[in-house]
Amino acid sequence: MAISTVDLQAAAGEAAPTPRPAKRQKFRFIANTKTLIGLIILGFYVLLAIFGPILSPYDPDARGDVLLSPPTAQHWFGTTHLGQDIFSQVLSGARGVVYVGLLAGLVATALAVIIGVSSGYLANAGGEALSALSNVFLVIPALPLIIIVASILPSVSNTVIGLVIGFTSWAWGARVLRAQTLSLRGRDYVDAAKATGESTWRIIFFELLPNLTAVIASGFVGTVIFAVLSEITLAFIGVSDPTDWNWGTILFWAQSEQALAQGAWWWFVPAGLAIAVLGTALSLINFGIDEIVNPRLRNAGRIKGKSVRMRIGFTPVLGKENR
Amino acid sequence: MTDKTGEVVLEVDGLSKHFPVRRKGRELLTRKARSVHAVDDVSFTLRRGHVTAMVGESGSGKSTVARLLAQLHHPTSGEIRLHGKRVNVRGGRRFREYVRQVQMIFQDPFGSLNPVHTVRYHLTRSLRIHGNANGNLEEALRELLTRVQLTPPERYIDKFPHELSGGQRQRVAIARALGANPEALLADEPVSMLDVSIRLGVLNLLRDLKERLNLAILYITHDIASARYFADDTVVMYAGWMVEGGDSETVTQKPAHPYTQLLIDSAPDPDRPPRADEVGGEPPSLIRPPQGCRFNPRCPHVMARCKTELPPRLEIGDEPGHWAACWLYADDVEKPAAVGSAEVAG
Amino acid sequence: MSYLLRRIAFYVLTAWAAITINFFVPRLIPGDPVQALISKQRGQLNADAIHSLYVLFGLDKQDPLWHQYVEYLGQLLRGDLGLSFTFFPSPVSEVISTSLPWTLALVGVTTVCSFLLGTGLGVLAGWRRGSWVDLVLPVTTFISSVPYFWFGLIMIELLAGPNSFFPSSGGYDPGVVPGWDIDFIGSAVQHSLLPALTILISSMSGWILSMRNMMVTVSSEDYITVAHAKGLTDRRVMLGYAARNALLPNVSGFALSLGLIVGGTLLVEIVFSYPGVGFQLFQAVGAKDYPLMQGIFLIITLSVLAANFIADLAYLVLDPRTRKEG
Amino acid sequence: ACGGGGSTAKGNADGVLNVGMPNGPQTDNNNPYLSSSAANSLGYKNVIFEPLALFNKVKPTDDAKPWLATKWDWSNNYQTLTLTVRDNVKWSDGQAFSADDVKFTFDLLKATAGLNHNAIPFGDTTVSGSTVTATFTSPQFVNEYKILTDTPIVPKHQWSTFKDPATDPVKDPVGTGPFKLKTFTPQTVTLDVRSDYWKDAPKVKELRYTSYTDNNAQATALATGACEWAFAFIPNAKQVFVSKDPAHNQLYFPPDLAGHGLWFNTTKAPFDNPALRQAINMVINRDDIFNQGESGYFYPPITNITGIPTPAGNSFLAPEYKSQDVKVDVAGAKAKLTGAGFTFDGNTLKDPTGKPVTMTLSDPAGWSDYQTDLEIIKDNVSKIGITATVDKANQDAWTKNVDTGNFDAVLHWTDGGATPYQLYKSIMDGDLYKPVGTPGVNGNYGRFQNADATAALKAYASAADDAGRTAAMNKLQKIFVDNMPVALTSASNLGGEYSTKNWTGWPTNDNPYADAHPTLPGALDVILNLKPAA
Amino acid sequence: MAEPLIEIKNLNVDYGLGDEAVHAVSDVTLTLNRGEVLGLAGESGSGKSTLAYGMTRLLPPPGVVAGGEVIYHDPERGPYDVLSLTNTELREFRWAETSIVFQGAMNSLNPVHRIGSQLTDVIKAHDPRSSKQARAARARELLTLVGIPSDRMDSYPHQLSGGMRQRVMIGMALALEPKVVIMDEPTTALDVVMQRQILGELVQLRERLGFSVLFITHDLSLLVEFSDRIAIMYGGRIVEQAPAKEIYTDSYHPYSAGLLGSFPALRGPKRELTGIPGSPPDLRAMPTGCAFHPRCPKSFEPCATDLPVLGVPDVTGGSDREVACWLHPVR
Ligand SMILES: Nc1ncnc2c1ncn2[C@@H]1O[C@H](COP(=O)(O)OP(=O)(O)OP(=O)(O)O)[C@@H](O)[C@H]1O
Ligand SMILES: Nc1ncnc2c1ncn2[C@@H]1O[C@H](COP(=O)(O)OP(=O)(O)OP(=O)(O)O)[C@@H](O)[C@H]1O
Ligand SMILES: [Mg+2]
Ligand SMILES: [Mg+2]
Repeated sequence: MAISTVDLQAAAGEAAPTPRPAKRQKFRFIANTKTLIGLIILGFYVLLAIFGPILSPYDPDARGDVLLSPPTAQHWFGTTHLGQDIFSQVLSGARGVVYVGLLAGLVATALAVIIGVSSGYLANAGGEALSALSNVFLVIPALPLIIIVASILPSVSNTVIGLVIGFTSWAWGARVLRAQTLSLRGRDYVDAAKATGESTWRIIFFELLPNLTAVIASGFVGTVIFAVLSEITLAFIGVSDPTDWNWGTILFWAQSEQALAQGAWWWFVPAGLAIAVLGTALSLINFGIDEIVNPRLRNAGRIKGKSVRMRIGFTPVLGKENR
Repeated sequence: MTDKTGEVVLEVDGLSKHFPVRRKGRELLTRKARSVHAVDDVSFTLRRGHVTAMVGESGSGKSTVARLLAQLHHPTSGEIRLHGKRVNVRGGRRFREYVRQVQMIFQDPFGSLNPVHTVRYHLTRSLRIHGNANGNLEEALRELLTRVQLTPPERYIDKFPHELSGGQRQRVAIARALGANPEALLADEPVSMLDVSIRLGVLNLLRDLKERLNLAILYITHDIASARYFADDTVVMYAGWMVEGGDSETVTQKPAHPYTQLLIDSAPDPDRPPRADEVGGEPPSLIRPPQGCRFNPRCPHVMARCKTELPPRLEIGDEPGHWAACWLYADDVEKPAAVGSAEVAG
Repeated sequence: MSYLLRRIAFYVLTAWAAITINFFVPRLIPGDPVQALISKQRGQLNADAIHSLYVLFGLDKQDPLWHQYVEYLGQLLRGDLGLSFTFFPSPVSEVISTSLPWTLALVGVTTVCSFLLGTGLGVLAGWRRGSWVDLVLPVTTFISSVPYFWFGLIMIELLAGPNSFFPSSGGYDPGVVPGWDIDFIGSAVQHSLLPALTILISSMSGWILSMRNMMVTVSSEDYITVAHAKGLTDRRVMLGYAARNALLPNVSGFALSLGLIVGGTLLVEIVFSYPGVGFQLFQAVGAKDYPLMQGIFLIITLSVLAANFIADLAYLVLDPRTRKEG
Repeated sequence: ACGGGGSTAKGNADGVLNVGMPNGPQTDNNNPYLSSSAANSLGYKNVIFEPLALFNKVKPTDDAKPWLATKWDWSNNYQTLTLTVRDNVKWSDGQAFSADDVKFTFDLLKATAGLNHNAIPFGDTTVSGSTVTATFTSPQFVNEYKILTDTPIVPKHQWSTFKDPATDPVKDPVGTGPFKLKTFTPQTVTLDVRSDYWKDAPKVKELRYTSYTDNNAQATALATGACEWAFAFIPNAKQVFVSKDPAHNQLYFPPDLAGHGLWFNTTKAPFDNPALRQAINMVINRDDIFNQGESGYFYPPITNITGIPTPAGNSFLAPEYKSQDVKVDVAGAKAKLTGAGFTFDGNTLKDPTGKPVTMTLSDPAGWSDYQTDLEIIKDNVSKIGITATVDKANQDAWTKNVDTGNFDAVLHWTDGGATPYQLYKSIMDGDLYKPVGTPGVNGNYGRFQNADATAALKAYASAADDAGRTAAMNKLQKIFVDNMPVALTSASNLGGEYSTKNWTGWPTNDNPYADAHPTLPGALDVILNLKPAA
Repeated sequence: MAEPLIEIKNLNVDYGLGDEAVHAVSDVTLTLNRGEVLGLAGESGSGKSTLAYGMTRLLPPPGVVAGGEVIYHDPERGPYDVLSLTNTELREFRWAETSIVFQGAMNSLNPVHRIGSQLTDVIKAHDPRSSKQARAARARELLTLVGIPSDRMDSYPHQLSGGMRQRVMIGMALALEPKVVIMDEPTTALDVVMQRQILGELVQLRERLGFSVLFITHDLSLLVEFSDRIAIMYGGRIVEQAPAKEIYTDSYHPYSAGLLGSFPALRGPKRELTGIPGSPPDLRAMPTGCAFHPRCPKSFEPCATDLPVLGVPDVTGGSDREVACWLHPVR
């Protein structure tokens, strides 16, 4: 009201260099506390993976004099039947677990996405072939196959384990994605993209994929957990990188020495919990994915510290004092 | 450039599309597959620098025709010719080659924009794919948006579809099709959600493009008045059939087919006192379309023949090129030869 | 009709590919059943026994691999799965038929329960996004990220014991003779509680997670708003509209997991000494018991394919848009 | 299996003995000659089918107890066996046992290579009355145990009806033993005592064999008392098992004449150097291996320098080695090495060519006791400047590597028998030698080549008298000590875990009348000796 | 006669919260009388849909109702504010009292349910005791009402044409015979015959059942023909409202006049269409004063600075007209 001279042109919005309206907050999903916590935990694990071996107070292999001792000031997580320091083993073991888990998760998710979405979208023989491929992989029981593959290979490194897990566990995700793609491919916007002249792979990756992110995200979380569990299971039944520690190796030793029966809970518990916390972190991160995936879910937020819960179908009414 | 005006871009000949209907338990035994006869024996041409309007009943197969032309559906029979060459592509490079020349604006802007992409993405893609970004993408984007009166462009460029009103979405869809710089544009009710003033702007824009770039436009609409103003030719569809065609002014001012007459009569007009006699009747089922002329159950002028024989296209004679598929205009002496060949669907 | 035929051909082809892989892959493992047996016995089997074992297993004459393969396919067509090495000379079919019911009962019931529970919780978690129900997910993921053998062992340690209600291993009490009587069934149920709980808890969060994510995606669709506008009860909107549409990926997942039931849950069966197929398979892999491995792979293959087929059909029923038209 | 306390309480009152083995679910197969049968893997074949005579494996030099044979004689340099079979023995289906059954059994094994698991070279067998005369194509001194004790006699009247005895599961086993099959489930097999057994009726009225899926389940069952007798490796058994009921839970693990040790690849430098092998043998801490790896009970340590387990093998020891025990002697080892041209570069051992000595110790990951042992050895050899790494190989890959000689050093077992012959044979027999890279070795995994050793082994097996055998055995010991192809660390055992809560009369270290392994023939003797606890 | 049914008072609707919020509807005051058809027209993007969804609290996030009241005069329970209903009350209120046809009607059907079941479940939700047959019969009746052969009951939405889907939604809106029907561009995909037929049906029904309609459309001729009163929105505000005929013959607000000058006539000679120059206002950076002034051919001083309020203009004639324009100062 105070401004009396208004540039008509500017008001019409023709020439006015209006500031780029509310630039998209790319990282706004971090604002979600749950996601933040998840990211922090994951970051912590990644740090452990990088620095764990350096941080460990003892050589995880080194035998000590204190056999099977409960946690003490010297040995935070106690010792094994050979007097090895379990805390050091857990620290050193993080690398293998995180590396294998993420590697396998990425490989499997990538394969699942590529094969699943393509086989769902392509209505031709190629699609059928891909779908057959995923069926074949689906029927080959993963764990025995991993055991078998691992035993064929001359040496089993973490990379190999990760790849093997990744290459054997994508089929499930592919199948689910395929099914979901089948129902997406009839959407108008897919047709529209096609009619615009998008190439098939672009439609798959840029039109369909973002709409599948929810499925992919849960698939990824699932696969990483599955990969970590597989790795640990493998180590538990004796297939692991011989030069490296991972939590499965710890559990392997604990189990073969019957730690629980001996009352050596400290040998058994930390590794299991560490895995569980990793899984939880991933599922916490998943919460933030909603908002990346679905632009319509963004913005639900707070106004001056007071949180307003946006609910579809029940639009919030702000109290008059908010105006 | 201009000398190309009138050149046929797309030609449709005897196009039909039947959608199979799923049989349910009991019907599985009878083994007779049913289908929706969405489009039957449709023929017309799109010429450079011409706008062909397609009006008609809701559900009469207009969108299906557009989708067939865009190669998103594949015809049950009949053919589509682009520059005289028959096309039936299902994907790949040939398909992209085709869409470079033929673009489609979808009827439903709520469905045809990908909810996860911004306006910028949609438009950028269309520009990029067809190599129309030419250096300054930002500039091209701004220009596209300004063309469809989404101004200031900055305000819309980074929005997601759900943040736009219906009309705004429709304009994004138009802009997307324009970004490809096609030869033929299939516009399926492109302006139905725009207010009249913007609608006018957009139609003027299309007309301008048509004239400058020799665009061939198929303009599907329910707004017959706009067809009159904007289109050179108009065809009328009823229950999957083309029932009348001719230049727009004639079809709208001197409709020949009883359905067209009904259509024109029904158009809202504030100047005209509301009529008392509403023509009733229900649109026909496309699964079991009526025998003979599909309009016969509702037609005020129905004759015995209408119930058995399918009328061929008959010249009206008042204006060149004006025709209607109605026995009213049959010269009784010469029995149309086409009747025999037109299969009576049932 | 031709669609159905095409599908059948497709499945037959897939089955053949899977069977072929299942035939060759195990044979790539170095070693043979006899060596495996000797290693397993670690010296308790005299070196002299080796020859007799080769003769016994029919491994003394070296058929070319492709020959064995053709023979195997022929056997399969005749419905003969061969003789198991580990349980020589019991036919593979017999070995499997003693362990399959256990697995089917334990894993089958728990899979169904876990799917129902998980999906139900997922529906809630997705629907009430942003409320306290969000907590369900991290908590269940926490539990399910625990390796389930670990979880099982801890449960045995904590819950099972000499005087506990929960037995720590086996499928039924040693004294009980299997049969359809109350004693046996009671004992079988009692023995299945802990393993079932382990599987349930550790597999549920997957369902929750995927269901929740789909719910979140679906709940921003227009038709949900319309459903609200229609004044339908919250339950109806949640179940009939949102969940119904969000269910699709989970349904195919579920069908798949039904197919995997017969594969058993290896480690749970190992940890709880449960007499199921998973354990059998594990043993077979260790013992290079090709016929048994192949037999188990075969039933897994067939049931997964069947489940897949069901998943396809379920999708057709559940999602009209995926039906092929035109 | 080990359900609540119920089954434990029942134990004695009903005369039930609960036996367990950690062998996984079983199929209904009672063929005593198939190692895959339930009868074999749980061991109940021993109480159904009986041997001709029963040797005590714990004291291999003791005379055997006559069983189905009342007496036997070897002649023709152990190539002819003359037996007299017991009369008044009845098969469990009521038919009389006769010499024909013995002949039938021998002929069956001769004709069916698949069943002849001890590879006994049977010749012709004849019967006259209750006397059986069996011939063999080579001297059988070293196989006496296998023929007399490890050859269960089967009924002709039943087995001759089998189409293919080698693949017959013998669903309805008929034997001369004190028990007969009552019920079979994949998890538990129950046997009833026979009323018409030819010896005194056993006190145990019912035997219940439970198959646990693995050692852990087995250990739990033992600890809870659900299982009263088993053979399984229990880490820290003292705490996990014994301490649960110190008064009753017993470990009885007498050594056998078979060993476990670190096999060197004797063709591969620098392990082809006996001095290095001897030095390594000198630094291995067998006590740690016994106490940490083998939980202080499972595989008793081999202390004698000859690698012969004691006390079982005491009588075979050559006088010069009788009291030569290996002790950890780092200084001595170093001296030995430097004497042989090795050098020390600081803490690193270098071989005579100047290369640092490193070694990869490998064993399958699943064998946790071996793995622990390797960790200990790795630690031990570092004392003499050797850098070792432990490779937890996949079992199949490992088996293949051992088979083709592709390794530095592995922990592996040897064969065993009633004399140290089998042990030495499997280590040093040149006839078993296959060059590195050639698979199919059956012993001599270390690719040891020594003509003297091969000759001595032959001499032992075919010696005409004890003196000849003693000479050959002493020679073998000397060759072994001088070459140390395997650093033997532990003896095999014949033991078991048992509980005296309900049953007493078990063999003990003080009264080692039999071995205590539920699946070995001695089990029969043990079961017949059990009495209800007071 | 003019008995108010819904009174919207100073309704404000925003997208987003705090400073980033877009004020899509500002200070709208509008009354829907019992039994009348109120047409709402206006610029595309001017907030018509937002107003309709805002007053029924159906805005998708991040939409929020930032203030105002929506008083519903319930014939039985007396007036109450829809904006302060609890969720349960709101659910009961919906469809039974106010039904709504969404703008994207073609998209607002659930793709996995047959249209028949989508029709019946709303009946079931509000009248759980009705029999299944009765519901099916009602659904069939509704489909016929909107000109869809009842053999399409078992079709899935994707098997219907755009117009058919719209008609299904219209039919659904009438299912419970509500007091208010809000229709947001319900006939964009309908041919004029069908449109006329359905609207005719609607008008008849309205006369019989006495409900009111809030009709949003861009088709002014349609509005003039079918509605009693028309309100014109521009930039989030109502700029004019008047009886239908009057606005057509004599509109006060220059924007309304511009609109009327833009639509093509079907009959008679083709006339020159003028359109409205300039472009729609930016809701984030609204011009001061009258939002239309930058495009207004008649703008003068106060327009640029002072916001004209909606009120009965100071001219002779009916007092049932309101306009927000400095040309027609409020009486
Ligand atoms: N989520 C959102 N965030 C920001 N702005 C939004 C959002 N949704 C809608 N808008 C803006 O609010 C304004 C009003 O939208 P609305 O849908 O009410 O328009 P309308 O009058 O119905 O237009 P149309 O006739 O084109 O449907 C539009 O300018 C639109 O850009
Ligand atoms: N996938 C399909 N399966 C079955 N029937 C279909 C399918 N798509 C369209 N139809 C049917 O085809 C007919 C023509 O539909 P189309 O969408 O072309 O109509 P339209 O002329 O565009 O109508 P509107 O003006 O209402 O959009 C309709 O009856 C419709 O139900
Ligand atoms: Mg259409
Ligand atoms: Mg709108």
